[in-house]
Amino acid sequence: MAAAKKKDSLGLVVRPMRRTGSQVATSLFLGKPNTVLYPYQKLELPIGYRGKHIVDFKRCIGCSNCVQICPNDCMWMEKLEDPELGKIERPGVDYGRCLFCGLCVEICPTVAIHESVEFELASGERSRLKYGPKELRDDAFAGKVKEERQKRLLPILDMSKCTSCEKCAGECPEMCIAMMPIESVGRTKPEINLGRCTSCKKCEAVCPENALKMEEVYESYFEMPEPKFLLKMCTGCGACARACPADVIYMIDMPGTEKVLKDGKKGKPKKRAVFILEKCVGCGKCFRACKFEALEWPGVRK
Amino acid sequence: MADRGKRGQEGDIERSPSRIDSVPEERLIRALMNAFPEAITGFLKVRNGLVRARLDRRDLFKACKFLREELGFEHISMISAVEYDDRFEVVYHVTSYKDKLLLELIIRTPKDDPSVDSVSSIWGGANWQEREAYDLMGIKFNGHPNLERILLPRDYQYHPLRKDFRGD
Amino acid sequence: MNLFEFCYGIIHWLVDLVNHLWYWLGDLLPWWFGDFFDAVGDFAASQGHLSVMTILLEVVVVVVIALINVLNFLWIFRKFMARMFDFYGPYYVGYRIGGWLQNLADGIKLFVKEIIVPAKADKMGYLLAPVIFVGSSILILATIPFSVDFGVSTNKSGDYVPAGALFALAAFAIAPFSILLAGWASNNKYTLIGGMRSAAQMMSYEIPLLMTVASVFLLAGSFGFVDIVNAQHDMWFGIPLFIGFIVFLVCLAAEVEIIPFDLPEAEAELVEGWTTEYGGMRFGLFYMTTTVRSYAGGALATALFLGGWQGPSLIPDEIWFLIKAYIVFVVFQWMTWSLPRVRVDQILGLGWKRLLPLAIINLMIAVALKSMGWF
Amino acid sequence: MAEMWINMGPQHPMTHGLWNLRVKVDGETIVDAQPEIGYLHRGIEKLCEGKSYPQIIPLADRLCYGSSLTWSHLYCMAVEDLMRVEVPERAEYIRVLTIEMQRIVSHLMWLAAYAGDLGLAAGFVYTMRDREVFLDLFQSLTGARITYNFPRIGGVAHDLPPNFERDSLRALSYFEGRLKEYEDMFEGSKIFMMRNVDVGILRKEDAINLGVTGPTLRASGVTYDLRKDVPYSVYEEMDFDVATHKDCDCYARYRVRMDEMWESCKIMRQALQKMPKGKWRIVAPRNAPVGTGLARVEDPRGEGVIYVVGDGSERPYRVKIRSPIFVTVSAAPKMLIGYKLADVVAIMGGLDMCIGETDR
Repeated sequence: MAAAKKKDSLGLVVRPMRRTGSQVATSLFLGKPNTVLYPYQKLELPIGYRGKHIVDFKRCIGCSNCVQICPNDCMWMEKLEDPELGKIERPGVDYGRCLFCGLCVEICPTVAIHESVEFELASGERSRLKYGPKELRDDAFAGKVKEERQKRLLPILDMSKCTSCEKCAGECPEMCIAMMPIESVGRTKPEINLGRCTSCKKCEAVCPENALKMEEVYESYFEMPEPKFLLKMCTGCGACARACPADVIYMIDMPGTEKVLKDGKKGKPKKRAVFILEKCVGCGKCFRACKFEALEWPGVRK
Repeated sequence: MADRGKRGQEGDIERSPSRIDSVPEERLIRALMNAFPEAITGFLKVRNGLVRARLDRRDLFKACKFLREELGFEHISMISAVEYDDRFEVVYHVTSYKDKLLLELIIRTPKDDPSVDSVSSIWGGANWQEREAYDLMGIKFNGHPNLERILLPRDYQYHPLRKDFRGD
Repeated sequence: MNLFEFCYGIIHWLVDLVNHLWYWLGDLLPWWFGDFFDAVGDFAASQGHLSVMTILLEVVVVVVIALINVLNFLWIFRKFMARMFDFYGPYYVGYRIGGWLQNLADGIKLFVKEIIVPAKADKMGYLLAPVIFVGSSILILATIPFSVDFGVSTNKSGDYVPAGALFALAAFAIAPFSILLAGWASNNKYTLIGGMRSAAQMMSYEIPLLMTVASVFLLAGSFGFVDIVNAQHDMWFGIPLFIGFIVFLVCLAAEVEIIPFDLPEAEAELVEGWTTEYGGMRFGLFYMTTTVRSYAGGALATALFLGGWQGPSLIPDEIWFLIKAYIVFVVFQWMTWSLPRVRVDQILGLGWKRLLPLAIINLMIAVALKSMGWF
Repeated sequence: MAEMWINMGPQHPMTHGLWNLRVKVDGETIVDAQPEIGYLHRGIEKLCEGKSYPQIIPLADRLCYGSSLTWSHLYCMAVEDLMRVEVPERAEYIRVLTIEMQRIVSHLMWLAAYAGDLGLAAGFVYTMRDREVFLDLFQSLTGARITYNFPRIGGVAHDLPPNFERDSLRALSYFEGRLKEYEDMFEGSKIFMMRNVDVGILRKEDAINLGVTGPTLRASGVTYDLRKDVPYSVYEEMDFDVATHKDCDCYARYRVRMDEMWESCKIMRQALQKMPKGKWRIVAPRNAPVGTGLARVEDPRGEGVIYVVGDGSERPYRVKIRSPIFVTVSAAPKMLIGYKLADVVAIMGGLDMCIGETDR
């Protein structure tokens, strides 16, 4: 305000030139210019800069959530054969379309994908901008990324070991474990209210079969959809359990459904799927794998 | 948003004697009810400073003139057109600089005749916004001085924000 | 030995060499043919012909040196601008000499670009305009001597181009015509407005410019550069004619079209003004010529107001002259980058309402000084 | 010279984007003007209908390259209004901090472009250089320099990095010193004042009638700032003044924006000081209820409004974006007619055009 509308003739030339002149003097005698000589000097980028993606193959479970959240459809899942990990699916990124928005990093349930400080991705050909999973692989994150998301210790059920003894529900001090009956199986399974769990590990200690184990789970900021199971349509084929990347689905025998064979013996009982939804990452692979419309996905029709 | 609302209500209780008249939202609703008893329906004070009302489309021009000249709504913030299954809605957000009020006027038009009166002679700022609504949604504004496409090419045939428009 | 003697020696030696062959050839031929050969050879060896050829050679030498100098200027211009804007400037091309070769690289790049003539342009005018612009600008360089010994002179005694300063100013004033021509011939509204602005602008600054220069002529009593510089032996004209010097610099800025007064190519409103339709090497020539004119402006200011090549004889006169011209040039650039552009009506107002009265006052001061007998 | 139409645009140094200003000139004087837009229409409103709520946030960033964070913040506010999500207080403070930083960045870019328009090359470079200070801060906070994708429905993406408070206070004190220098450099220059004072006058009643908002409205003497008058986020807790000016000309617009930068510095300091501890983000629902959400913010360029209609699914039914510049451009002929051709750059530059949000 003070400098407003000065009416002296110095303002014509001298005052503006004083400002730039002092800059020349500063730049020449007191220091270096503000810029860097790019190809030879580079600025140090902060950790957390959103550049090229890196994928930790060991953490990644191949759930394809990153592919689904991508606003530009620039990611895809590629089937791979890895000597260490076997048959896996891992994401690839097309940098010709990538926005570098970081939503894939945020939604990843296991924090397996991250954006690194590498930014020199330009290429003369569009096809070279497609980076497959092998080019993105980097199994050591330490020091390269900032892991901001909180981990929580949560009791995760291994349904194949559970005997429905209900000891965990009795032990839980927060009363957050409820035994819910599994329809037409005649058993119950513990369902854990994750919001109230304090990670006290008592349920893990009390479980006689080691079916409840404390696992570290990353907190998610996204509300993910959960599959809705229709028992009537289920044929027990197990396609969903094979498709599930997070081991959420267990196939369990339904007692009393055994077919009586010709020789009077009982055959194998029918199976049904049981969902341990505490672990579910909401990817929808089971829904897509099911051929008998036994799974419903909120808001999506096949 | 909600805590703003709380704050406002506490203030209201303090000056309870002439409570209705000192609350600008209530004053606005009253004035409109008196002037257009039949045309305006569905009043709702959404939150402090935002009033929603539905208006019959025949009375739009009169109501807007009333708003501008009598109630001091000097600024038209936004004109948006929304397509529903059975109708178009043209939503006017009108601001009063003095009372710090935002009035949301919702006008319904049928699907086969999407037209409302133009308010660009009342608010100059409505001119381009009406052109935009015409361009993208195909709402006709009767009495608009220059109702031409504004964002899309002049010879474009579709109104892309309609739900039956496909990108290809 | 001055430049004339040097060039005269070269020309004389060359003519002698050729004439030896020539006469020998003439001897072989029949008598009537040989007589013709003799006549031509005599003409070639005559004083008049040698003088003309010498002057042409001098012009070439001075212009070439001045153009090499322009590379320096461009480099200083870019480096200075870079430092003012807090970056490095040319750096990699000619790494060891501070990026000096960058301009050469740019020139080569411009050379290989396609030559495009707009379809609806007036071809004649479009092609002629750069020739006039570049030619007239380089003509200025030929008239300005670097020192008593180094400049285009007409005889051994160092009698330089008579009325050289006047000639330089006249050559300076041709450019707006070519700008108008280019603007009109390009068949583009921006270039047309640019050309018109150039003409309008010339009206406003040319008169005060010439009036300040007139005061210098008055004090020096001559139109020639050497006499003017010699007259400043005791005191630079810039000191008694301080007002005139300022007016001269402002008008010169308008003349060379740098930023407070670069209306004909006002980048923000007229894209590139009158050069909009010129691309490739033509644009490169314009770019170079603008720098040539800046240098010529600096040289004129040096010769007319800053004592020319006069200075302590620690360093040669030519270097003195160049240093002064460089300083004026740098001040010009400094002004360019720190000032906004004025509007077209404002430059007219400035020219007629401010500069012209100041120029008249300056002329009166000069008359007073002359009549007091101080100069 | 007879009257003639000149197309200033779509490719023109004055436009700062892609639009076309057709001016009819008589010699150098403008007798008529017609802005034409639509060259950068990307159909963002339609695109939004095909994307889920979180996916639109990076898209909202692309509305304006100059102040991208303001737009994603505005979009998140509108969706929060639709979903009835309460944002944690720390997130609100981080948002205020970042949008004020974004306002400074945006105004600095405007100042740079404005200086460049007027031919003041040094002003262009210096302001762009000092903008980098804030871009570096943004980079350490969000990981990107221009399109941050930082606000989220129900909070912000990251907490402040460890040294952010120290760095931003340092940046602010550096910048405030620079701002003084700019004022000295711009207003101390007589030619700058000659180009600005009494150019592009937009009277108060015209400004109100034509729906002009933001600094342009405040430069016409109307004291209306959504941050003060309809406080959103935590602006109620902040102590700041609304910058206004009565001159109605280009200089007034320049002055209002400079004052807003000072006020933004003030707000940033307060936000840093009052920053509470706690969560910075909550889990937002995936699907929005049926209904409408509306949010208005004071964009660096004016009043930005987003109106979201939800239909119960994970995608919005309709998103309507009100861009301040869209309306302000329609008022351009009022300001232009009667001035010189060279004033076009001063007047249009003074409006701080951003075509990304205008055409959407």
